Amino acid sequence: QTKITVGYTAVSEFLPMFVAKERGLFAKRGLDVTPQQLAYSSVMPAALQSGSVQIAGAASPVLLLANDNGMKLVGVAGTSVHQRESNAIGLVVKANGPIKTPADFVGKKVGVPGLNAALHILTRKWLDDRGVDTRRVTFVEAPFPQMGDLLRGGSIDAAITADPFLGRIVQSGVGAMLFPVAADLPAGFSNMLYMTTDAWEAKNGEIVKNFRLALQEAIVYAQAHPEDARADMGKYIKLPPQVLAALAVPSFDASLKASQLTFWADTMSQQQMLRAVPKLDTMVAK
Amino acid sequence: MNARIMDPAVTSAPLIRFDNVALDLGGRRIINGLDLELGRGEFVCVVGPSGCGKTTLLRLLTGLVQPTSGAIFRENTRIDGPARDVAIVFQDYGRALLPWRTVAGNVSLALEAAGVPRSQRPSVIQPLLQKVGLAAHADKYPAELSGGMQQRLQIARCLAQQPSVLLMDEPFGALDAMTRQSLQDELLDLVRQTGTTVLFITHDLEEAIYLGDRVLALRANPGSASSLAQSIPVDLPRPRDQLSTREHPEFLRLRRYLFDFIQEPHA
Amino acid sequence: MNARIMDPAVTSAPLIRFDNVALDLGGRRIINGLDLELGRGEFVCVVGPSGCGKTTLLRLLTGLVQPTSGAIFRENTRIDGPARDVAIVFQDYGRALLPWRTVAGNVSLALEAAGVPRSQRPSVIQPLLQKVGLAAHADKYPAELSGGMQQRLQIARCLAQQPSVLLMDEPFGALDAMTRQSLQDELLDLVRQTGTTVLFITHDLEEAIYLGDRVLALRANPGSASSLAQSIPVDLPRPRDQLSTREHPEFLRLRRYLFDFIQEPHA
Amino acid sequence: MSRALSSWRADRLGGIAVLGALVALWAGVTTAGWVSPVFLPSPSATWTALRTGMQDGALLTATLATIERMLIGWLLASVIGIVVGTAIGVSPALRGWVQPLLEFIRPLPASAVMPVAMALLGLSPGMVLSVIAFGSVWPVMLATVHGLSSVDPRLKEVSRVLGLSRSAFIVKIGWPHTLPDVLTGMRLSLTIALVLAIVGEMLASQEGLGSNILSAARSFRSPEMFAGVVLLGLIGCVSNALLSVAERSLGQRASAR
Amino acid sequence: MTSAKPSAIPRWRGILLPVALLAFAEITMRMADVQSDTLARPTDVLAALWRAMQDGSLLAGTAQTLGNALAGLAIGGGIGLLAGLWFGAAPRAGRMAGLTIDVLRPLPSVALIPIAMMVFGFGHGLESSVVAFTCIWPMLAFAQDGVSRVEPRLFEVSRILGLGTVARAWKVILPAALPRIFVGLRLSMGIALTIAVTVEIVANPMGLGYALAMAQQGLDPALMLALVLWIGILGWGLNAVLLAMQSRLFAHRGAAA
Ligand SMILES: Nc1ncnc2c1ncn2[C@@H]1O[C@H](COP(=O)(O)OP(=O)(O)OP(=O)(O)O)[C@@H](O)[C@H]1O
Ligand SMILES: Nc1ncnc2c1ncn2[C@@H]1O[C@H](COP(=O)(O)OP(=O)(O)OP(=O)(O)O)[C@@H](O)[C@H]1O
Ligand SMILES: [Mg+2]
Ligand SMILES: [Mg+2]
Repeated sequence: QTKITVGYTAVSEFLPMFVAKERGLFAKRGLDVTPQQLAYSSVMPAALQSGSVQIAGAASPVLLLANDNGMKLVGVAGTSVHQRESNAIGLVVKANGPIKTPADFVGKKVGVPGLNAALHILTRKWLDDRGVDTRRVTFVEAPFPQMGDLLRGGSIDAAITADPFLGRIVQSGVGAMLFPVAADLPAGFSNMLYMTTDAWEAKNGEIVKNFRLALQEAIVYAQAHPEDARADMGKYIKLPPQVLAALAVPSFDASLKASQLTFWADTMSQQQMLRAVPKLDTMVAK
Repeated sequence: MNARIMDPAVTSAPLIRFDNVALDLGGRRIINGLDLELGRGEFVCVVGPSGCGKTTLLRLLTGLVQPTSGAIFRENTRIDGPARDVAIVFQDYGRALLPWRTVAGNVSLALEAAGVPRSQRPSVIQPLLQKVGLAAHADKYPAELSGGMQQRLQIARCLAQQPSVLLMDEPFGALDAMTRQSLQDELLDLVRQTGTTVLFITHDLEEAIYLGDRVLALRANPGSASSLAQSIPVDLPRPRDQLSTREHPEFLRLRRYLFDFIQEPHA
Repeated sequence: MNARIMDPAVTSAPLIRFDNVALDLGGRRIINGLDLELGRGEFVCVVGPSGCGKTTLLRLLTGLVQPTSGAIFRENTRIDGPARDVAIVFQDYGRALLPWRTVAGNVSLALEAAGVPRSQRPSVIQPLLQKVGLAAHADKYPAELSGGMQQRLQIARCLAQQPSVLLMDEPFGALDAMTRQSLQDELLDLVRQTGTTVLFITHDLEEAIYLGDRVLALRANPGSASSLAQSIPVDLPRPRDQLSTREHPEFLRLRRYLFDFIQEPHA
Repeated sequence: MSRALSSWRADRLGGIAVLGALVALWAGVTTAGWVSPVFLPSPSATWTALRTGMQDGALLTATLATIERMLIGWLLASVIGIVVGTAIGVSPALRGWVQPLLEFIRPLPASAVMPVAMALLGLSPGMVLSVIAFGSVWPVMLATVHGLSSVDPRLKEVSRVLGLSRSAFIVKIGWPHTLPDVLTGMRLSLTIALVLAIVGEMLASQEGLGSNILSAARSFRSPEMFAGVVLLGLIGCVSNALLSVAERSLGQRASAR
Repeated sequence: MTSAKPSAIPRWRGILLPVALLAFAEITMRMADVQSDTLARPTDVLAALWRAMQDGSLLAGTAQTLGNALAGLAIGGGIGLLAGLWFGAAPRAGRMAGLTIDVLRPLPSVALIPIAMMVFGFGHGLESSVVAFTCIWPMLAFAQDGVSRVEPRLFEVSRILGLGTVARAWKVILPAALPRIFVGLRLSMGIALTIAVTVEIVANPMGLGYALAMAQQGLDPALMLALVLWIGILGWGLNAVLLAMQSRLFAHRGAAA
């Protein structure tokens, strides 16, 4: 049994890992995986570098940003790819507030869960596509759970949020989901992925392959037994039961292809977040 | 000698009265069964062995400490805290000065407390400093003064209070003979002019006799006896004079008497 | 009188030599042109008006302050800092004690500095406290002592240093006549037994004569003159005695002489 | 006098030498590659980032905004700290009432208080200021309380004997004695205010160095982040130097103890 | 003489104010019927605290957080204390180091945490090193200040007695500066707890801070606030321990300046 620790954050993207762990699919392949929940995915690169975790689950832009700044990370497996029909994310605006059209965002404050993180990039992209000058929109870092209170108090005018918080905000009447952003973005890009350092990957190619295989098997299992899978997730993500039950589950895909990152590479380059043209091929493990 | 305390001339209007006062400190009896009266304008000197409770007696009079039993009255009202017209020269002069104020500033403190307007203060401070010989050092800080200068500074501040009762705890202890004599005479002058009542602690028996109307001798470890071992009236004419008074036969007699008195043990 | 300093008996092996020492403090000349020699085992008393620089002189000898010009030698090596066998009794006794240590603990500090093993310390401390009359107060803290008791505690600590040079700045200033006399005699005993060299500041002229082999009179505001106004040898027999010595004609002569000397201005 | 002056200058040079040694150490660590440049950039990379940032002006604006926030929060904290500290210091009764509450809220981390503060006050600049004041008030307050309690008992007696009123005691004896303590407290508060100003900016996304540092950190742009950190050091250093000047002119008298 | 010591004040008085505040919060929240992911009613908070106590998670988290905070305090406080004593006793060294200290002091933990994580990974090392770094400064400032305000006569006494450097520091300087060092210690203690929790919230998956972040992300504001409350109680308790130590140590300091 090879012991590895995998960092994750509290989102349903990691459901296959929980299933693989609980159903013994890792153990079957000689992997003793310890999932380690972290509050913020921004510490994942440092955690990888220090060896505190061997594999880290984080949003795809983290991989590109780290590589762009000289830290060699490679993606080892995917979680899910974007689907246009998903309504797991959305831009909510203050109910009866000033924002009615994309143009209204100018001069307003928009809460994002992490600056320069995936949802921030997507929001900017979405606004860009609608001809809004994003430099005149203020983005504010606000943790998901606080977005509702901040909207209510008027500290922010809109927020990009995800389930289960999206549902809670809409259902409490504080905000209204005016823009289901997901539908307006191209399908097929990688949402979050599992990554590791290239040094570790080079030495542990076998483990990486087994890890991916186990996830793939877990995805098949989860499709067959959705209730069991949800129960497995409940052990790793602590949420009130009714919230857990209502949590939307994305469509999973453990195989990770460089092409799934092209959208990010283009968007981030466009937003001048990257200094060099990313070499996507080197960022994905074979 | 105790009869003197009962002397009707003094008791008729005692300014201050100790009524069977006792005080414990650190679980030990320091002052015991003290009955004492001070007349208005009287100059009383206190002598006694080191650690016998002289300082403690003075602190009782200021109201800074309260007796364990008995009571102290001033004009028939019980003393329960400091009054602005009771001034005290502390024995540890160095600690009683404000280190961040100059010589003049330290004297000024007393005037500020009494609400003397700023414009009038220099005209009070200057002569006082002159009197104690610090006029040339008005802008120095206490840390730049010698021990005797600090002591004189404290005296100046007390005089600035214009007290009607002046309590002095070895006020001239750190002064040379010359300075001491001139300050003794200054003090006598002041008392004569203002009618201040003075309680004056000293280890110098001659000084006690030279200055006082009466000399109190305290005993250490009073046990069940009274702390007051003796009260010796000084019947020397006033105004006193450094030369003639000190050669006065009564002076010499008292000196001998006191010296013999403190030589014998008073357990 | 200055001839005495040149007396070959003393100069042959002076322990301490001041060589044209001057010191400025706060931009003023405090000590000027001081030439002085102290013989081994000599007991020298210093008198002078308040603020004339006596304490400063002592501090120069400890090496705590360095002269502005000139130099001070001890056995022909320049004094450039404190030495463990030079003890000083500070004038402001209250400040020189560690408030967080008991009476015994304060004395112990000197022994700890000298590396005396813990087990042997009580046997040194106890007799010392006895000597200064604090044996019954060994467990008190300085804040619980009277002024005179603090002063005696400081003396005990200095003696615990077993100094070969003892510098004392009005060490008995806060003591009553009795305690003072007994400590004077203790001191003379100690000096006779150990051959300690003593520089002793006092305002009590009789004390200076009673104790000293020589009395130095300092002048205030020396200007261009030397700080040393007079050096008066005391030719009284030893061992001295409180009764007979004080009645010795030479004692009375010196007393008169000194008294007259300090009366006249020495600008 | 001149000797003292030249030794002052020597110390100043020595101080710069010590700082230089630190920078050299930093350079050494990064060239030896002990720490990935993603987390610790080399001094030269930081310097480049600092220069570019300063040239386009954005960094300067952010710095000024942070300084302003820091100063206001710090002044707020100092005034509150001195006033409350004095009240507690001279009144045992008041101490009994409020000290336990203060001691309870003192160890609450800003990051734990912030969500509550945000819920109550929103993301306003006022919220950031109150968090700064909240976090940096303690050194001043504790120092004031301690300073007042350490006034020599003899001086308290002097004030009673002279008949000084309580307020006169505070102004004429309490504060002058406490001044050095309060200045030490204020010095600490200043840096805490600076750190909290940037934390507050990060959490409440007010414009300033904090947002710059955060967004650089989130993009793994360590040179830009450390450019911000260097600026913080500079602000800390300059403000402390100014405080020292004020202290020296104020404490000229007090130092004569 | 009769000035009230803290112990002379009835304990209940200090409790009254917090209880009143909590009752006020409860009533307003019931009346306004707030629905929030960050606020909760005091009664719910107390219930959550009780649950956490019973299932042992609170105890485990407390042990980890306190362990890290105290370890960091010991290391950082120790360094600060030694440096403070040194700089206080040798002002020239203090002036030389001053510049560097002023530059380092405002270094924010966001810059520090990734670097500490490189070196230590998750766990005690990461957290206590960041805590240690921040605890250095208050300790240093107050120790340095404490030493520079020691009665100069006592320095002279120790020189005259010929005490060695260590003995001088241990027997004279340290005890004399102790009251001020305690102020630094109490401040550092609060800061240690604050930083430990912050590091746990942001990066280190252990202890109360991690539990707090998890409760927040797990949409359990009652538990989150319960943890905040508990951290406050911890800090209050630690401070009470320090105060008790202080009053025992300084019982005889009647004359100490
Ligand atoms: N705070 C205290 N706690 C316990 N004992 C004390 C305290 N203050 C004074 N004493 C004791 O009270 C006694 C009298 O002290 P006091 O200062 O009155 O003496 P004194 O007559 O002024 O002596 P001296 O001439 O030496 O100044 C001493 O034995 C001293 O030990
Ligand atoms: N730190 C200082 N700065 C400036 N002047 C000082 C300083 N210390 C002492 N002086 C001055 O030096 C002179 C001598 O002081 P010193 O303490 O030696 O006097 P002294 O002879 O011991 O007097 P006393 O008998 O009153 O103790 C005084 O005039 C004093 O003002
Ligand atoms: Mg006394
Ligand atoms: Mg002197």
